[in-house]
Amino acid sequence: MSFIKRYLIPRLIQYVIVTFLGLTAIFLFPRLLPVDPIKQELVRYQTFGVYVSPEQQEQIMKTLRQLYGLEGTLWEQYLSFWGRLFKFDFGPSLSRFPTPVNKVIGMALPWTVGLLSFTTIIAWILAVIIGGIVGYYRKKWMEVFDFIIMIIRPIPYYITSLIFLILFAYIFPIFPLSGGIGIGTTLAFNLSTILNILKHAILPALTLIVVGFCWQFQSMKLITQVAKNEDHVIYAKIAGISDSKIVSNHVIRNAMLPMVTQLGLQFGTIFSGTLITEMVFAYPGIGWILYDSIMRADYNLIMGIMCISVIAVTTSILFLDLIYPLFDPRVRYR
Amino acid sequence: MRKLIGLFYDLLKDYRFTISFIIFLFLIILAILSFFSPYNPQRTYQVPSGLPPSKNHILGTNWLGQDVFWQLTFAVKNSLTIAIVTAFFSRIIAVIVGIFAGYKGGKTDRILITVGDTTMVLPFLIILIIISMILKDWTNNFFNLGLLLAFFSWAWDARVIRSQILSLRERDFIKVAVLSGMPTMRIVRKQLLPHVLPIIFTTFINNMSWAIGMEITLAYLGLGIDPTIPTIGTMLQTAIYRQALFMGLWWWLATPIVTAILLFIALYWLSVSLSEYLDPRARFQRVGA
Amino acid sequence: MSIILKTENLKAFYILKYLGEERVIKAVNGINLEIPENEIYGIAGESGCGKSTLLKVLLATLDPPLKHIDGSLYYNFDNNFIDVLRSPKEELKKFRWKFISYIPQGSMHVLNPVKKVKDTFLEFLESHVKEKDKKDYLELSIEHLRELGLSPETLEAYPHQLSGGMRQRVVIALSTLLHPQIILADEPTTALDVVAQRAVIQLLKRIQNTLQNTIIIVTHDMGIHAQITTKMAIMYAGKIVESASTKEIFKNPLHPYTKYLIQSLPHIGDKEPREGIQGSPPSLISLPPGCAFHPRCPYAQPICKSEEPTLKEVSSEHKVACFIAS
Amino acid sequence: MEKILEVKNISKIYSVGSLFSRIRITAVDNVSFYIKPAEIFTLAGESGCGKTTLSKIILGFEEPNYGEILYEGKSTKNIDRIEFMKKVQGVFQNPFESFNPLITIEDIFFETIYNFKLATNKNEAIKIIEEKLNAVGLSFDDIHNRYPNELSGGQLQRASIARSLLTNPSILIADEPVSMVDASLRMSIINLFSKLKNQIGLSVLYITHDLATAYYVGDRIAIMFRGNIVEMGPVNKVLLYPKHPYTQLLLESIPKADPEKKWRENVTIADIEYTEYLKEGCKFAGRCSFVRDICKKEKPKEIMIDDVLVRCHLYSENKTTISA
Amino acid sequence: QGLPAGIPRDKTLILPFLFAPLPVPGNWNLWAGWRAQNCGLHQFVTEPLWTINPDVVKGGIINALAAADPIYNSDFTKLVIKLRKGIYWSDGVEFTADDLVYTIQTVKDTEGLDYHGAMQDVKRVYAPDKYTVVVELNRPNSRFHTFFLERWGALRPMPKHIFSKVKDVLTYDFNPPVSLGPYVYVAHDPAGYWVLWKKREDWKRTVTGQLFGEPKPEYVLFINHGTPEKQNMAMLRHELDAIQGTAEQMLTMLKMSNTTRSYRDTWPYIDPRDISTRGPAFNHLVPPYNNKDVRWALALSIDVVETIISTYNGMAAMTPGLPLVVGKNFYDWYFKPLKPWLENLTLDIGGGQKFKPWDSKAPWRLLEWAKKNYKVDIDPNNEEEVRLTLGYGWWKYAPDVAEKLLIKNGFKKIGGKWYLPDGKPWKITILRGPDPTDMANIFILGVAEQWKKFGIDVVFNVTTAAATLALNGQFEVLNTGHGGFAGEPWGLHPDLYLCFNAMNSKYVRPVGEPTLGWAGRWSDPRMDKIIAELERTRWTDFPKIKKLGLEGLKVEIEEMISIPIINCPIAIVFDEYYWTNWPSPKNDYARCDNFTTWPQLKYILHQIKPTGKK
Ligand SMILES: Nc1ncnc2c1ncn2[C@@H]1O[C@H](COP(=O)(O)OP(=O)(O)OP(=O)(O)O)[C@@H](O)[C@H]1O
Ligand SMILES: Nc1ncnc2c1ncn2[C@@H]1O[C@H](COP(=O)(O)OP(=O)(O)OP(=O)(O)O)[C@@H](O)[C@H]1O
Ligand SMILES: [Mg+2]
Ligand SMILES: [Mg+2]
Repeated sequence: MSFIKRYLIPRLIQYVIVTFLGLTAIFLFPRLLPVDPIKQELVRYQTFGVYVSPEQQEQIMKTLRQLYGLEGTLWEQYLSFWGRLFKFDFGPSLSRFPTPVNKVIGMALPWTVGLLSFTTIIAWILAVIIGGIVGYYRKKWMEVFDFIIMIIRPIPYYITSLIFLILFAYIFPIFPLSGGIGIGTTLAFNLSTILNILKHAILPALTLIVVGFCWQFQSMKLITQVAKNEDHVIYAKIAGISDSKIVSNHVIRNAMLPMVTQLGLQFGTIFSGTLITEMVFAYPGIGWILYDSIMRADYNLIMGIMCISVIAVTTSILFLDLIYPLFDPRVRYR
Repeated sequence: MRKLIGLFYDLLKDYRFTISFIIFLFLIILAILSFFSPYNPQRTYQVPSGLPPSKNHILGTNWLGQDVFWQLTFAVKNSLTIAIVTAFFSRIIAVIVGIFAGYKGGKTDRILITVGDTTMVLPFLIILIIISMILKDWTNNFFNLGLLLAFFSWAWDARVIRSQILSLRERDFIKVAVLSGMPTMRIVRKQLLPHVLPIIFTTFINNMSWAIGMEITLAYLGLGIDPTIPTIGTMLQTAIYRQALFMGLWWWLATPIVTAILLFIALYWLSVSLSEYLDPRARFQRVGA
Repeated sequence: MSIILKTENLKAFYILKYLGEERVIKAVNGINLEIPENEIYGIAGESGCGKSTLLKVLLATLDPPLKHIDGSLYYNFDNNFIDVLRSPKEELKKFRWKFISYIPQGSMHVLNPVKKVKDTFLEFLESHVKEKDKKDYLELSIEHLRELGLSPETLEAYPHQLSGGMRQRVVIALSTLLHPQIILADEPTTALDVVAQRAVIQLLKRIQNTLQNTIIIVTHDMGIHAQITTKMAIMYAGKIVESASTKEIFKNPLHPYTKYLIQSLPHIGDKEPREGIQGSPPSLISLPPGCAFHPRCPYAQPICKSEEPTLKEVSSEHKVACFIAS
Repeated sequence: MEKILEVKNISKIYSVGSLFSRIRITAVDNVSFYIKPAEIFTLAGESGCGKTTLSKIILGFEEPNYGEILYEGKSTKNIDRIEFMKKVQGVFQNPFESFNPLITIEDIFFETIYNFKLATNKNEAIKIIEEKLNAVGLSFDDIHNRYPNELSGGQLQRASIARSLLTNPSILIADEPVSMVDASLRMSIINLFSKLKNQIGLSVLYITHDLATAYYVGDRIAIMFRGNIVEMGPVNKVLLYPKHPYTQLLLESIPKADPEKKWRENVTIADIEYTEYLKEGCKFAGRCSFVRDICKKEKPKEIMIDDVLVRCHLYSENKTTISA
Repeated sequence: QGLPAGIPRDKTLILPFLFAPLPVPGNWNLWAGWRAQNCGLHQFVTEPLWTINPDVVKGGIINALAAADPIYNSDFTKLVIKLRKGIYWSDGVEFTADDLVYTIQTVKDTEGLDYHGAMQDVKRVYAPDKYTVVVELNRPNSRFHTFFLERWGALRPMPKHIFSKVKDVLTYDFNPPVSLGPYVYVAHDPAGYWVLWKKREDWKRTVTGQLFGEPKPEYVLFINHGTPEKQNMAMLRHELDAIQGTAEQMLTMLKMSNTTRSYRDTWPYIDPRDISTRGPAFNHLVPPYNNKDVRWALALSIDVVETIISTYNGMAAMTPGLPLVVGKNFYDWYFKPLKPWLENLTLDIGGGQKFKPWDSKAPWRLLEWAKKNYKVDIDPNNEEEVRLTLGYGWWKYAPDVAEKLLIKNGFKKIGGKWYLPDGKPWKITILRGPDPTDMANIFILGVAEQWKKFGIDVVFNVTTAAATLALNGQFEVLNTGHGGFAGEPWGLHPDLYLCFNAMNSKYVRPVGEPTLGWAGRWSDPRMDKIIAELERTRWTDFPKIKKLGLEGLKVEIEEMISIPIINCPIAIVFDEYYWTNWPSPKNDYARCDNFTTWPQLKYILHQIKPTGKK
């Protein structure tokens, strides 16, 4: 069928190529790091005061090199990387040896994905709606709102989160200072645990939403300002269609289209985007683990996480591309 | 030239442009002042530490015995340098890629856009961290850090430019240019470039604020530039890590934050007012009477 | 025969600022019009003379940079003349579409590309009609569409799936949805081929026949005026230079410009050389002094260069603004 | 019989369609015609029938799926692009679009001269430009240092024609050159074409849907419908004695600039364009008042009646059939 | 808020957890790979055989699981370990010699386990009875037992009854862990930011219980709040009982809350007695730092008092020698005998001139300054108190002498800037890590400032790869954290073998290759001799150990192999809201950082007292 030939296949090919290139880049980058995972490990023993005698050190280096699978040429390692990737096995984490990478990721990923998919989507929806409205009406109080957003947006993210923390965890101690789950609580599937988790997620989520919202709000507003001068909008206005309908049916509906693509890319920040959140809120997640693994040159873990990241992003873009025709009937025709 | 002055005069009627222009001017003056600083920005314990703003130290001094005002002048200069280098080089890449992908189409288009897409799907903050580690000595210099940031910020704008070019390509005057025997390169340079100039301009400004933001984030993580070199990011990082907030040295913390906000507002308003002004539709409407 | 809409010395200019200087485009520059009920009223004139602007003003939708400068516009609403341009904006809303509707220039692009035609119809209905009457109106509009040769499938289509002529007709159908007393049609057929154009024009005519209302149609195609309008006005550089019944205009054009318009049209079966009008239309920013047409007028007299002719009645209902003709 | 440009069995297929059902439309379907030196050949037809596509193919902006274009008997594929453009130039519909709004008008004139190496220095170039501008009733001063928005549409269209004449082409492809020009200026451009034909022996492919002007200046005319030429011949035969029902409808639909002569009956048009492209037999069958069964099943063949070519089943029984 | 119902705040001690988050939350197998141990893991789960005494004043080594000192045979090839009786794992199984034998054997046999390398020396290990373990060695080693001697880390016994049933000891997660210490695991954060422990009901059957009695808190919670601001907020909310951080953080907390206090009530607040030093170290393979005169010149161009004041508000104790930490024991063992030698130490500064660099009075100058700015209650006449609080003394601030030393070596000073003998401007590149709150990184700023003042350009190479680069010798000047390899002595035992051994000439590697010894790549035949001598010296032979130590220190100091400046200060704040009786100079039962990271925590928990506040 020519839909498959013309629409699906090219996109799938593009998807495969981009994913392939992305994964290759991910294989190569960490190996260029000036940090050596084994030496890094050794130094950690020393820094934390575990005395390692020189003889012992030599032994550790030899054993670790073997255990970490860091032998062989780059090319051999690259081939075995693909081999393992297809089995979805990234080997043991080097810095958290001998825990398998999959396990490390498995423990952290749900938190990140949970927090981020929620906040990304909420921020996006809010931005689309409010950005559309503000972009369209431009009333006085909206200008004020716009101005506030403009001021909040550039504030470095960790300052924003710190302010939230001081406000809602210190001055008004409504929310916990840190963590993803209450102290002494073990993970279980019951109402009180879920509530507990939600309570801990509110502040991080709030900051992520505020920051995400501010960014997207402004692009939505700009898109709207262009969209509201489109012929069909002016026509609807002349025809006496109420403003609220114009905003919802014409302006937001149409300006949303480029925002859909942005949403896809937004998912790309999931993995790097939570790093600072996790640092500030001591929140569980993959960001810190990734950061830490870079610092320790934990190739396997870096690759594991980044592979998931790349695959998640390309897949979500592919997905959005495939459902894009639902949003834009013109694409269906082309 | 007269036209330029006229354009400027006209832009000044937009309050956003005026305000942002004044802020910008102010920051540039700050940056220039750095050349007259009585203190070496990387030296510490030059003045008594932790003094609140006063006549001698208009923005007070920090815990490291540095005059916050004079630190700021360097920070502004350095951050702007990074931002401008980033914006400049990423624009060059974006324009070349965008125009060629859009104008040549076909294979060229697909290859360039694929490369661009690839850089977009990589978790770039992470890659940035990795690269800034790999190229440690190399990124210890504003210019190189700018180049590095540039490498990660061209793809999206290249796409925007490409789509513009795609629609321009279909317009009759390009056909006329082809019929007048113009070679591709000249068509690109003479016929297409002027049309994408407004986008280049506004994305330049947006890219600048992105670069400043990235520098701040990298500094927070202790990456990027040598932390003893003042930039808005490193100033902020030191203030935060050295407990300026709890020590009550608010001037130390507030200075980089307020400067960052001012700078972002200026850049944002500049970009908005310019893009409104340079919007081809608006522009042709204005000219064509 | 009563007047449904009239203007008195109506002036609306585009005021633009560019490079620090102000430019005033006198697009509607002292228009006096009286449009009777139950007519198809044509306005002709060449591109850029202010026709579309005039329609925008008649519709009372003046958005910057277009500014109302002077004069008045009256709607005859239930036998009251309402000074529309001086009424509050909210009040104007109730005239829209119910009293006066509009077919914009380039209607090909006025339908929301991401919505089905049906949804646009429903939206228009919901905005103007109370909930309970909605169904009747929807039926009516389907009826309309059918009459206009549009199958119900059209309602299910997206705008881009329709041909240009089709979209134009959908927009026409939209404009007649609430049976307005006045329909303003701005070049409803440009960009259509002759067959589609014919279909659209015939449709408009039929609509007028059924509704017995007034359609003001703007086009530079004299053929169309000849085909459907009953009265018409000729516009030149923001002003009405001649107005009369259509037959009168074609039979006895008085203004030199009108004469050119009619005589320069070639006909099939007639290869006799014809000349276009010399020169080009004046810029609306800097109009020549006196009669705006004088630089191109072969009959120009000294007075034409210094004084502005006003619209004067030469015979019943035939008015012309020319020193030579009157 | 001399042919300066020959369009031979050109077909262009676009594919359009929805997510799940893509269709191919034949925008230009096996079209053949030729143009003689010093001839104004008109290509007319409703909108969307493939006229612009054809002109793009001739000018080399689109690749045809089938067929070829011959210039003086040589396939364009074998002619150097620059050489070809020297001989075949184009004029476009919208004069405002034909010039880059950000560049002075004279610039593209100098570009043409420079790229085709028509002059060795600037003065010589200005002389050539002046000459061509004079031919269209403008002077160099009119365009010197001016931007497109500073000229009127009529002036621009003349300038656009003047530019295309710079290389001394032997044929001009003019795609609806007057449809965007003011009514009062239209005639002067039309007259310009016949003047150029008579004075310098220029051929023009005049694409329009304005049959009155086609009759006024044209020598021969081809009527296109949905990608096919349905009738082709000298203007006074085709337009005065139309044979194809579609030509008849077209002629009848021209609004007569005379309030006394009004249309009689109503016409129908197709609502969704591509459905007509998909028709198997005669594509006009759905709207033809003379429609018969065969029309819906079989494509009509080309028939020559004297020097007029018709593609209609009405004429197929008693006349000689020329294979397509 | 914070604690769940059923865990009363007043019975819970909440301590910071410094190296958070846990790399693998839920994995308590501290024998395999690095685990963040200070979350309670090495405090409560394990017991060492021997440990250094948390009581710095008393000092010495405590016999923990071992009942006595190690017993070596004469040629150090056989070691007998006597074990304490009546110690039980938290699951009720008795701890016996089998556990220790199993541990040594398993570590020896399993690649990837910590101390696997060290245990290769073991020929045979067996238990002649339930409470005795005999280790036979392949080669003489008088320090073998130190692998089991806990300072910060050690090889501690595994529960045989659990590990022997496990298929793969390496990947086993030991969850939930079984303790030898007085507390047992309750719950942990899935993100690894907190771990909660509960007192064992049978705490009497632990070493702690036997030696020190009942620990006071019912629960101990280790928590990390992420950033320092959040620690502060937590303490202000009384959700954290101790904070160890930067000097600023300490001052902030003292100012912001009236229930907080530090080790001292008045300036300098800090506890100066960590067992590591801070200061720049040189790469002895890179000129001009391979030149002793240059190193001395760099030392003499530092005004130590000014440096300490500017970076730490004077709140640090100065020390002139690399492993010479500031503490009562070291004062007696090494500083006192060293003092006359220091006073007579003479440098040849060229032109026949001599210079005595030792500045015995530096701490008093610091004190003078402090008195002008702070309330101070240090008796200037009590020499020992001054030296143990503010340091032993340092080198004179003598830029003029430094100048002479440099000029003697061909350096030139033009326009206030120094040029290398080859005519190039002198630019020192200091390798350091990125963490701006790291004491070493704060302190080095002050040092750099001194050198800049002296006319040398200083730049930093700030990189997260600092550790690797240091190991590879890819640096000129290094900002040492713990003195690199050679830094930390046992502290409470005079043996300096492990410090000196790192400087063994056999470990020096060229730049680019990772060294097995000290990153600075210094070596000296005199030192090699001392090392060999120490290897032959019994661990308990204090006089000989001290004599050799003193000799080594003299060599190091004379050679100025690196410039240690301060003893790492412990900037700590305690909240007295729920718990009091934290260590103070008058109640000096432990070094303060035992409350934050050290495994000896379990031995001092009986000292703190609940306030009874709810
Ligand atoms: N939004 C606008 N801003 C500035 N000038 C405008 C605007 N719209 C129209 N004009 C100018 O006003 C004049 C009259 O324009 P208008 O569209 O009314 O002409 P028209 O007679 O409808 O022409 P056409 O036949 O091309 O539709 C023109 O010179 C045009 O350039
Ligand atoms: N790039 C394209 N992709 C798909 N379809 C196309 C494309 N270009 C043209 N078509 C279709 O081919 C057909 C012929 O188009 P073309 O522009 O040649 O018509 P035309 O005769 O020039 O019409 P008009 O009178 O409106 O200019 C139309 O149905 C059009 O929709
Ligand atoms: Mg108009
Ligand atoms: Mg066309």
